[in-house]
Amino acid sequence: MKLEVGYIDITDIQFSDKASLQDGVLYVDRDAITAMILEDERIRAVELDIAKPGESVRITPVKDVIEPRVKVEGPGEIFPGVLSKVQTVGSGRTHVLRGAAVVTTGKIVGFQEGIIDMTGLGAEYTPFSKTFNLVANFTPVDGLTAHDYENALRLAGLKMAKALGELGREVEPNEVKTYEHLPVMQGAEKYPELPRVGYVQMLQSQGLMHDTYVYGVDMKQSLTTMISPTEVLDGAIISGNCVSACDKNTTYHHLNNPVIHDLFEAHGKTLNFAAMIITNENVYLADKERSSDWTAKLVEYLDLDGVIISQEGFGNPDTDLIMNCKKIEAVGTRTVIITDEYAGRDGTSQSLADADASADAVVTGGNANQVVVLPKLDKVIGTLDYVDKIAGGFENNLQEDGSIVVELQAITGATNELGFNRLSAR
Amino acid sequence: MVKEVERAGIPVVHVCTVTPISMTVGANRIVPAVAIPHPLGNPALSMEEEKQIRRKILDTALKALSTEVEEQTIFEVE
Amino acid sequence: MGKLKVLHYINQFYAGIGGEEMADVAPELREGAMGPGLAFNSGYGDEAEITHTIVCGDSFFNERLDEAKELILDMVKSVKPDLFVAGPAFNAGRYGVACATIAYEVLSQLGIPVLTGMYEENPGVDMFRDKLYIVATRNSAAGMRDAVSKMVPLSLKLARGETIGASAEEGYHPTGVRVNFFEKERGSKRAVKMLLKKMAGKPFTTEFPMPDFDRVPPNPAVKDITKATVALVTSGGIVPKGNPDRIESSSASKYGEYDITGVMDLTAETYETAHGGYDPLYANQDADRVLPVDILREFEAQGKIGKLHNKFYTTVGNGTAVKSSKVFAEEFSRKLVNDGVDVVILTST
Amino acid sequence: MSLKEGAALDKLITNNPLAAKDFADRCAVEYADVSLRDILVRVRDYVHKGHKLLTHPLSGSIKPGETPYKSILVSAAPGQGLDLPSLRIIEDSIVTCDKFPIKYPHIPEHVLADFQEVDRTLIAGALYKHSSSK
Repeated sequence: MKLEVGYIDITDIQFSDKASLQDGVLYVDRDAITAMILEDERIRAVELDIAKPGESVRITPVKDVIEPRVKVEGPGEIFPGVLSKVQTVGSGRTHVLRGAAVVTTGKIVGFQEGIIDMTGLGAEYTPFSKTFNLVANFTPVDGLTAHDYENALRLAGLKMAKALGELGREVEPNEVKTYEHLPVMQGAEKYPELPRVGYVQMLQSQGLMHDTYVYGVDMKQSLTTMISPTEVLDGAIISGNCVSACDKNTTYHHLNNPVIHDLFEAHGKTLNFAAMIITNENVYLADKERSSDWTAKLVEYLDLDGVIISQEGFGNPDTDLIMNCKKIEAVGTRTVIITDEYAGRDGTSQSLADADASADAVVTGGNANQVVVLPKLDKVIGTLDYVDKIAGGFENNLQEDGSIVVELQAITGATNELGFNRLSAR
Repeated sequence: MVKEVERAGIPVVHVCTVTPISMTVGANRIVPAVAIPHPLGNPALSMEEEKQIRRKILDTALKALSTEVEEQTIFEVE
Repeated sequence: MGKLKVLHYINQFYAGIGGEEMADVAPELREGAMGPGLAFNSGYGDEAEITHTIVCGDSFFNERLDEAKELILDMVKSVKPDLFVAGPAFNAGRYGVACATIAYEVLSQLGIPVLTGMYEENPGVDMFRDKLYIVATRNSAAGMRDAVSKMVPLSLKLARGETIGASAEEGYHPTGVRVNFFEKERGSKRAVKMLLKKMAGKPFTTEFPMPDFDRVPPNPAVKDITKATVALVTSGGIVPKGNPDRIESSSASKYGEYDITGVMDLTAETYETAHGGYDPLYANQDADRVLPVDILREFEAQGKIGKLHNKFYTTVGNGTAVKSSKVFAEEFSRKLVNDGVDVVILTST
Repeated sequence: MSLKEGAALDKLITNNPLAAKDFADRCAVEYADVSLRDILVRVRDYVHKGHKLLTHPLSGSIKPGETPYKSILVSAAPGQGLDLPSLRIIEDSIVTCDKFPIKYPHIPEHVLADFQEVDRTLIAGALYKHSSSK
């Protein structure tokens, strides 16, 4: 599978009467986007806003972040099985509005999380302080269940990203990269000297607000399976995960999965990026055993020399991570795992909820319990009502001077377990 | 903990319910116990029967301490 | 603010007195810097200055520990430095242990900021890494310049009470306290590089070491158990009824030491468990189910063992918790050795 | 999806009234109005007696100390001896739980209802998928 990705660099975002993309400036037709969102009768109102890097703006509670993309050539459309029919994506050409993002916010349940600060200390920890964000703050119709609302909000964000992406269809990209994922035998023949490397991505899949969808399928219903990394770049995996802001993968993270990117970068030079495997993180322990058995089976079957395993979320996925690592090492394949830590505010507690001697190569996204003080910012998009109630907030953590005291776990993407950031710990 | 005692030069036997954990923590002489809430007893039995179990476990422990071992060894209670 | 006043600790070798044959020299306080201290002073520039140096033979320190500690602490008190620097000791085992031991004494007794440095395999590292900052050095004095270049800035930060970054940034041996910092490359990139090294069988450094899985070789068997003094130790939290020392139910900050002279049997009226890690009902009914004093008294009377040691030690260790009571165990193990205990029966739930 | 005739029902240890009500016909519900940590401790005691843990005690990414609710499934009857994976997981979960202080001593009613619902769905996913097979 061969995918050309054309990156169009976005340098500003503005509201305008007419939607367009010119010279890197993304002009958003606010009324048209609003009307599109309100077609979903579950949504009563939506407020659109813009947040740019460096502005004194705080967005919270963040549900998802999505990068605008459009399928220019090749089968299928962006976000297959969700916004369009099920058809295999991952080949042809896709355009990306690099540097732009759609951010969705709104009260789904009475406790919620996810802070994006566009400036100050908090901005250093979230990647979305560096993107030009179109922010949508939703209000549902009365009496909508949490399930329905989560679903409505998820689809609305994807639709917005698709609509913005569409503006880049005819634009000449600033950079074009080609990603090619070869069939197993061809890859082996082409790179006989290089180690065969795979990527095992663990996807959060536990229930309401904890789900991930692959071509529209709820991942907890699936066995461990394979996917081409180029499919992921076309939106085959989307996030329905709203909990544990620091280490959940937003849809933006999936679209820009850094493990995929860095393996492609090394592909053909120091390694052969031979396969990508996706597995789930279910509540039932039998599922965990079954899924990790299956992961190790596929790794062995594909004759991989090494794999990178990435995790998503807090607590019980540590068990999936260790099971995957242990079983894959047991079939003779070398592993590196990417995780984050909950080592307590003073950094002295046991970091992971599980451990095994075979997990001897660990990359960490940092200690999510680290406390940070975020300054008062001039503008809040969304509401601070939940800052007290978000993961990592403390009761009465709004200080008199308007600053807030939170743990890193409250900040969207801060300790990402795909290795998206430079943050680490020792 | 068992490793620190061993390191101090005293032969030590670990009477432990979960022998794999005992292996993990590095005990060299291991005797399996009955159950976590009552490693050297069994409340389902009479007092005298319980003591008999305890004697057997401790006999095994003494035997373990009197036996040369090269590597981590589990001494099953007879 | 004037220059910070630094006191430097070195051994007989680095003081130019002599090698192993001179390792018995007693601690001595000298004015000014000498040996490696000169390199430190040029590194410190206008910020700080080694005004005094303590020289002590490695044998003297390690063999006459209490005396050495007392003499040296008195010297430190007389100098009143802002900072105490020991070594670096590289891979010299007894020097490393001395540096770390005396640095820890100065820190804990006098509250003066301290720093030492040594090679990762120096036993001083494992003994003290969780108690003070120890800069990672190469394994020989050829690494002096590198060691000094790390120790100078870190020691200044410590003396000024500044925030200390992560071990990977500052160059100290990881202390077990996790500290966040920004790496040069993102995590995925680091993962790819680590995997390439691991697949090629080259050395790599994990960013999060899994809990300690090291091993200690077994001690020889006891020659004659019927003559042996047997001590009981338990991680099952057995304490005298009422838990007089208030041992916490988990992650306890202390261990219990209890005299069982004359105690023939543990009963519901006299003993209980402080352990929060299991259903306490059965141990509270009869603590012999966890700490078998009754049967060992029987064995003692029958001559199956020499005698039951008159003290037992108790902790609330959790079977699976990796952060265990290593420090407690080191301490009571020393007591057991000093009390002439021949063998230990350690019971766990 | 029918339950096997006469088969003993798995135990649901919970402090979530919503889950206790909803799953009463599918499991042997042991409801208690206790803390989340106390639920973990009760489950641990079952595991120590030989019951097998069926769902992960740290289900969900909402941290202990935030949500007050927890529902955990354990096997109906004790098995042959101790199940080691269950033991490791429950004991590590308690250690993890203790790292998180209780953040909100006073939670408004509507938020409690949301926490109950999320906990309920975490178990529902497991129950409805597995009750027809073993």
